[in-house]
Amino acid sequence: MATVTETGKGEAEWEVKIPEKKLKDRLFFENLKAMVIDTQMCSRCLTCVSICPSELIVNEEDIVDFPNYEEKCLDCGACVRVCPRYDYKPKSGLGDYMEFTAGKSKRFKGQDGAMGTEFIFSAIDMGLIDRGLFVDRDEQWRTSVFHVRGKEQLEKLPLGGTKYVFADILPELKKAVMFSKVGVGVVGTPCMVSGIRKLQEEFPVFREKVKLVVGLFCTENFHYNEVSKYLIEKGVDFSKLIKTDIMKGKFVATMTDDEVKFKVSQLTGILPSGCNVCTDFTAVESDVSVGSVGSVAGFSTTVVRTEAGKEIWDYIKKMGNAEVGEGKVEELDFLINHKKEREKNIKQ
Amino acid sequence: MIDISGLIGTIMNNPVNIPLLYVIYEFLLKIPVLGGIVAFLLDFSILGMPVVRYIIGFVLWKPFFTLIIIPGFATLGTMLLVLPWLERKLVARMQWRVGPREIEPHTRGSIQLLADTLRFLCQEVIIHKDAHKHYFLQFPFLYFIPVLLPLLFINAGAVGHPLVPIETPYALQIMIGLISLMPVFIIGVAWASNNRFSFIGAVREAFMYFAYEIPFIISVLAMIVLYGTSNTAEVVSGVNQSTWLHWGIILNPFAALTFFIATAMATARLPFDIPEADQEVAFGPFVEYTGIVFGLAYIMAYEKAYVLAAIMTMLFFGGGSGPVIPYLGELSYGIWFVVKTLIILLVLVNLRGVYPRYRIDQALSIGWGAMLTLALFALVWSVVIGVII
Amino acid sequence: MENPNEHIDFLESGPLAPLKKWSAKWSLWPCHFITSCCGVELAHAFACGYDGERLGTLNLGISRQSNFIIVEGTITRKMARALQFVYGQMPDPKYVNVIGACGERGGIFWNSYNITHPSDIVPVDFFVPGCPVTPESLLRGVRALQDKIMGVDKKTIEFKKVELPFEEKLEERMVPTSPKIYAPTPEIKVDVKRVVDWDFGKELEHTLRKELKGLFESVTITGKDRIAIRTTPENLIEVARKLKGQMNFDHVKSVNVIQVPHERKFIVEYVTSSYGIEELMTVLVTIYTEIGIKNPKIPSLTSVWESANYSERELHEFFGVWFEGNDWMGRKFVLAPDTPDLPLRKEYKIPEERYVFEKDVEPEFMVPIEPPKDLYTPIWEEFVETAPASDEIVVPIGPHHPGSGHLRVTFRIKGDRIVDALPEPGFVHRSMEKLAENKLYIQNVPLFERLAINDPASMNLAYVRTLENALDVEVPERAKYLRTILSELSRIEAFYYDAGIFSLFFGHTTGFMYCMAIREMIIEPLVHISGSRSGPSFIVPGGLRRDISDDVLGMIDNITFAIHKRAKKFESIFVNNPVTIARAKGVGVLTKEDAIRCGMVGPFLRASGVNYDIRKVAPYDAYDKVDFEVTTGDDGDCLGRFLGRLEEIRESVKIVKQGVDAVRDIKGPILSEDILGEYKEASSDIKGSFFRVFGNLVLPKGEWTTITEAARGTTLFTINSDGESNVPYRVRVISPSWMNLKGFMEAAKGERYADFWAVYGSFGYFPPEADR
Amino acid sequence: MKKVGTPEYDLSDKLKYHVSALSTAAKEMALPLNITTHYPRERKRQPDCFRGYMLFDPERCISCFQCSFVCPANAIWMKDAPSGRYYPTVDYGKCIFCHFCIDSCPGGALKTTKIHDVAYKTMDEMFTSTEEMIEPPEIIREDVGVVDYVIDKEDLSLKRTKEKDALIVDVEPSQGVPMVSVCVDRGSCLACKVCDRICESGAVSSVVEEATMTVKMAIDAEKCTGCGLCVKECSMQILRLVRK
Repeated sequence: MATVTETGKGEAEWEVKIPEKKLKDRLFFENLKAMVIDTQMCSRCLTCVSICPSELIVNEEDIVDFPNYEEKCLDCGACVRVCPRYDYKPKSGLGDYMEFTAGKSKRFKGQDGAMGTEFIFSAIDMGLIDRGLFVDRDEQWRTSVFHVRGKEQLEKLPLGGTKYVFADILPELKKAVMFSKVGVGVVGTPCMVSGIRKLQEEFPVFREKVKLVVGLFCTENFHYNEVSKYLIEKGVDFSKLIKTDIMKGKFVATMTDDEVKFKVSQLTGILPSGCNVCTDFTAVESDVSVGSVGSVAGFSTTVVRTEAGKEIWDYIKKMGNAEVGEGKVEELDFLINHKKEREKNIKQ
Repeated sequence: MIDISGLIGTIMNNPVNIPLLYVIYEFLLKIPVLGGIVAFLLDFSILGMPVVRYIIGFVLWKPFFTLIIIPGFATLGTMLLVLPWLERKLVARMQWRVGPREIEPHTRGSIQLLADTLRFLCQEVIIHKDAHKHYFLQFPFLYFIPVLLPLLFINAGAVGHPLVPIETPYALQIMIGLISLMPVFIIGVAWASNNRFSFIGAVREAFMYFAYEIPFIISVLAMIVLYGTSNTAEVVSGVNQSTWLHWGIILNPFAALTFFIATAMATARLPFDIPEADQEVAFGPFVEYTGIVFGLAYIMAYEKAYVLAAIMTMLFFGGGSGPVIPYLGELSYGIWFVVKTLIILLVLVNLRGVYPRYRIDQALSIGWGAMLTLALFALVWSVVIGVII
Repeated sequence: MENPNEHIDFLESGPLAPLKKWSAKWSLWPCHFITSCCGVELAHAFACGYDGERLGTLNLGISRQSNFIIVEGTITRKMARALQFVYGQMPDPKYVNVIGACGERGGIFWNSYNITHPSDIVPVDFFVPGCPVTPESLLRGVRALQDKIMGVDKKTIEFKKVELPFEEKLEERMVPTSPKIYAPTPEIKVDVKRVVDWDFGKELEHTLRKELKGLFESVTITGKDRIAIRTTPENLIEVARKLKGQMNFDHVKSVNVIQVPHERKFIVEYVTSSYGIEELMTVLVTIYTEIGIKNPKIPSLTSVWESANYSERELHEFFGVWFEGNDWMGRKFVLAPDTPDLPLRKEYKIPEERYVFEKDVEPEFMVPIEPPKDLYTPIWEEFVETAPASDEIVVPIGPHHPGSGHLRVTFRIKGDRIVDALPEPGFVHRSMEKLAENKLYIQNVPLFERLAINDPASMNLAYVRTLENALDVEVPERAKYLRTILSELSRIEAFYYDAGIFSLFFGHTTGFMYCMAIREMIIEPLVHISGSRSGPSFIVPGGLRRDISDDVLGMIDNITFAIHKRAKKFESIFVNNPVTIARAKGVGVLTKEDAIRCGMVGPFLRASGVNYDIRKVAPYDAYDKVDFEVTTGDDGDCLGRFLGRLEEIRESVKIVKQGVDAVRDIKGPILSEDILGEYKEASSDIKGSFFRVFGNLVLPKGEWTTITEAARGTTLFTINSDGESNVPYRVRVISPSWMNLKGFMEAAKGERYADFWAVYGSFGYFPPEADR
Repeated sequence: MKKVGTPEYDLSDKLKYHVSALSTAAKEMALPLNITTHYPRERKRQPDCFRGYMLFDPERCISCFQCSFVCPANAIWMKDAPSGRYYPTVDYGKCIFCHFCIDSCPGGALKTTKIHDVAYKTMDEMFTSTEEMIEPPEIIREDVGVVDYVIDKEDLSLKRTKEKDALIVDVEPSQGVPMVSVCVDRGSCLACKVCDRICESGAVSSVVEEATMTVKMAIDAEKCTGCGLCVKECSMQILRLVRK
């Protein structure tokens, strides 16, 4: 139907503040490129891609790129405004939390407790949000983003579980926000969480619409091309692959008939540069952090941090959607410290 | 030795009597210069023979005149040019439209058929690879024989003034025999085409043939019985009367009806165009024919209709009888004959606008049932009427 | 090289050349090669309204004897073979005119996967624009060709170029993007629960739960008269048996497959209803189940409901879903051999629209690069091979046959009896369902109207009602009546077209002409209303495009009286003609049981004795306010079906009369305010605000099914919306002719060969409508 | 419910109907109810709302692209004129004459004519550029008369007049509803200036002040034609159309 609001609402003149350019007389994208991408700081959270009104993309080598930016860049500065690494303030530790616990969803089956999924769907059930963003994978474990509105959508999907591969969640976030009438819930890695917070800081639309951000415990993440090549070398058959995990310093790829194990340190060669400077393991800025470390097998460690997260966690408990377990804070220490060590990699 | 003078004598002594020609001749003689030329031409002679007079005489020689002019080829030709056009115009009129026109708006498109014929003539003739090549081409031409030969026996004259090329006591029998041959060639045509639809069409033609042929023959037989002769020259004057009250249709309407329906069946006009039903078997036997060969087949149906309508005029409508038009002499009979034939033809072809098509089994049951009964009744009726008269 | 035409060169350049040209000019005999909906206008051009025969063009049945093809619109991949074949059969010199936008750059079907360009297949002399073309432009094409034959080179239209205003050069502007919005990974829900005031529904839901205990996963009321049952593939057939046996759901109205690739599943649904029990007549029960996208197999319900048979075959081709138990799996039914595989899957993309002219960028058209090699899609081999053994012959009819239209039926004939008839639809399959997924909701209005161009308003209404149903729009009173009038006029139009074709199949051209004359009379007010003869696209969601003046209403009123004079003539010359009666009476009998078994719809169902008319059962628009009677018959033969429809024409005239009387007293808007929103000025004429009002329609999430009584019967539209995109996710159209095909073939079996055309005509089978 | 049975005919009925069919035919042959329009020599008069070829008035065009967007056959493509504005072109090889475009045109720049009887030799000719749509084209006309259908309560009859029908209709172009674009959420503005760059009437302005690093955005309600392109293209969807 006709897209018309009531007469009189809205304004004809307004001002927008744009950030300072560190490199004067250059386009904002050139700034971003010089300060973040070329300095290997980029975490590939894709917040910039999400907000760009023009054609900022992720290129074939999994690097943020803007082909033909001389002509196409509108020089609005949005990318610089939202980039969490442009003015990098590294966060680390366990962060503030309201409750440290563990859970196991009764409705969903995941690698561990499937609590990320549970949080999103409980929020949908509560009417807090009308969609969540999930990561789907195809047979080759290539990722794609999935907007979920109801749990029937997931029935025939191999969702859930850790992928250790970058997913382009945030570029879809703007779409989801624009389509959403109520709110959006997102599951993402710590860098994405930072990006979303930055978006929310800058733009009221995101503040209004993004109601739930579930952070995942993250040690590192890999580019699909590199990691898949490496895994194939190691003898992993993607068509049989069931799950991947990092346990006790070892990368474990479980297949239907086989298991491939090797030391994580072997992967340092292909570790993306952005992760090298990332110190956040527990997604400090999220509403709820979820991860496998810190609880018994089959359960997900759940760190409830904000009011919104608490509300949903209470709802989950009330409805009995999940078994409540016990979280052990001390088990996280090793990895938290391990990531904190990366602070030294930051060259300012 | 051929007796040339005797032959010439025979020819010159048997002319068609048209007084108008003498009137014209005398009128021409009165015009100063032209009269001289005409007189000179008529008197012009080689080796003592007035050639021009002989030529005129030959043309007016009755057997020749009847074969070539009325009711022969010239009439047939005109009929063939006019009839399809008239059919199209009249059916169009019945259907609230106009019919062919823009080709020559002033004459209401009367030369439409000329254009169609020329187009067929100039078109490629395709002999498809599955056809029996020789028969495929020969049969349509052989088809001419049974269609054209009956012309020799048609009498366009009236009581005492026969206008017939060949007078023979077996004229009607020969004509029926020839007409009965036609379906054979149609079936031949269909067989040579080697096509599913022409096959079905041929089967239908064969079935129809038997269904209409017997009532047809019996109805003619009834008239022969009634008139007591089968000589076409005498048939029209069979009961020796010339008023319309003694036309065959009054004396034996049952035979007339049978004959008319049989004509519709034989010429495959609606409601009996079953062998050629274009919606069902796509022109049946003629489905594979192209260009002028199809044109021939298309024209042939009208020739057949002309022959049958002529027989009908002779048998049931008093042939050429009618009031004598002054100055035209014997030609007036011929004109009456043509007019009657044309009216019958028009009724026949315009049935297309009135009736849908019967199914083959229904047509057969009409043929073997109603028509046969009617024909037999007509035969009995003829005997009764004949006895009374 | 030797000139093969040496001996006929005198015709090309000699003294006889002008004669040849002249004769060809005035004797262009088009062969009866009906390819799509423009055939309706072709009929008008050669009927009494315009009478193309005046120009010497006589429509002839057979390619061998004609020299001119008028390609009437869409040439699908299947039809392309026939076109090439027919053109090859014709003797030289031969000419081709293409009429209708579909035959040129594709028209509204330009990005369809199944159409080709006739100009790639045969040399074309003239293109005539229009969709459908008017008879006048068709004749203009013939005139232009006549001029061309005579060597006159004249353009039929001469444009004057005018310089565009140039004040100042604007700086380079951005170009807008497509207005279409596709939701990312949409949620497709078949059973969105809705609260409706429907007591019987609750009762029925309860009964269903009881009857199907243990077999279903959920039973949901999805709207008034709509219930969805979710079950598993294993239980599907048992649920169907129970529904049929215990609950008397005796036919399938629609079979549908929805592919949700991002959710890795197919949703397979059967929409069933009942002709047997009066309360259930309006109720549509959807049984659906979900199957994985890999190796999709599901038991066929043909054994329970035979009416699902052809739809299952079709969906098998479209989606690759394997219906176990249907004997046609793995074969082609609707599509041509060279149509892309599984075209309705979402992975198969059709070209996107372009909005900005770019030089040197040829738009991508989906046409086969080479003309097809094999001329026909093969007939089922067993069908042919076993024929000689039982002394039968195989006769294929169509798609180019003077009495076939664009359908191919292969007969096995023993003696003169049809033993078996194998239909082959799809010669006009223009892939409407796929195209609809790529057009805005409003753009689909003209698309679906082209289902049956001789019954446009009904098709238009059927689609628009689905949108209104979903958007919950109440149509203003005046518009309701006007829509009823339009739909009834369209019904009369369609029935007279069918009656004309019926008489033509009996070789009765006069009957055909009389019908076309009456149609011409009815088309006249339609032109005055909408400006288009047979593609009005006049009914839009919420009402009509503009108001109808009193003059036109008066004209319609006059027609309701004037129609009788000519109708009476038609009756005495064709309907009561003893030959017609002999041909049609007792032929092609479809008993009540057979009709229900085959899922017949519309007048053809009623002729077999089922009292089912959606206008009465579930009235829409103003049908509950007008007085009319449903026409049924007991005989179920060709004559019964024909006379029944003639009786319905009388009822329709009655409705139109009442409608005109009523609408004169009702003043007010003709467009609903619900849909107009801010643009209230447009309530009597949408001019100026059309796109603003309708451009961004978004249907609420869920599945929307409506049934509408079009002229030839129930038209079912199922639209699946994700609630976010402004294009439908999936549209399923079940047109009446498609549902009637099964019964049509059943009725033809056992009859004589010549009776096939009586049966064909009596079913009013319109291939463009069936093939979609 | 009405039952329609197939009648039983006996011989007398059959004869009666034979006679009635034949007599109807004879009657029609004598006094036909002819309704034929002799097309090339005369035309049928079409109503003013007839959907035919379209004419275009560049003065009224606001380059809103709506005609192109709404075209179900995608026959209308916008082409940039020398002035940089975008004007519609029509491909009559695709056009289905639904005239959704004319109904959509908010400025009334497109209007219909009664021209429809046209034939082309090639498909390329069918593409009609903007320049060709401004002045009425000339078509071959062989008509000397015009036919009106007169429908009264008795029958349809034809009224023939010796005159040339005017093919160009003069209808009042629609004014449309005057709209203007406004911003409803200034905080979410990216200052990407897409609205400025897409606006052809120059109503949207964006001024970058380097000193304070602010962008001043403004929509001039006077200049704004309400084409709605900025609303459609705004990536943050913060613009709306409201009544002027």
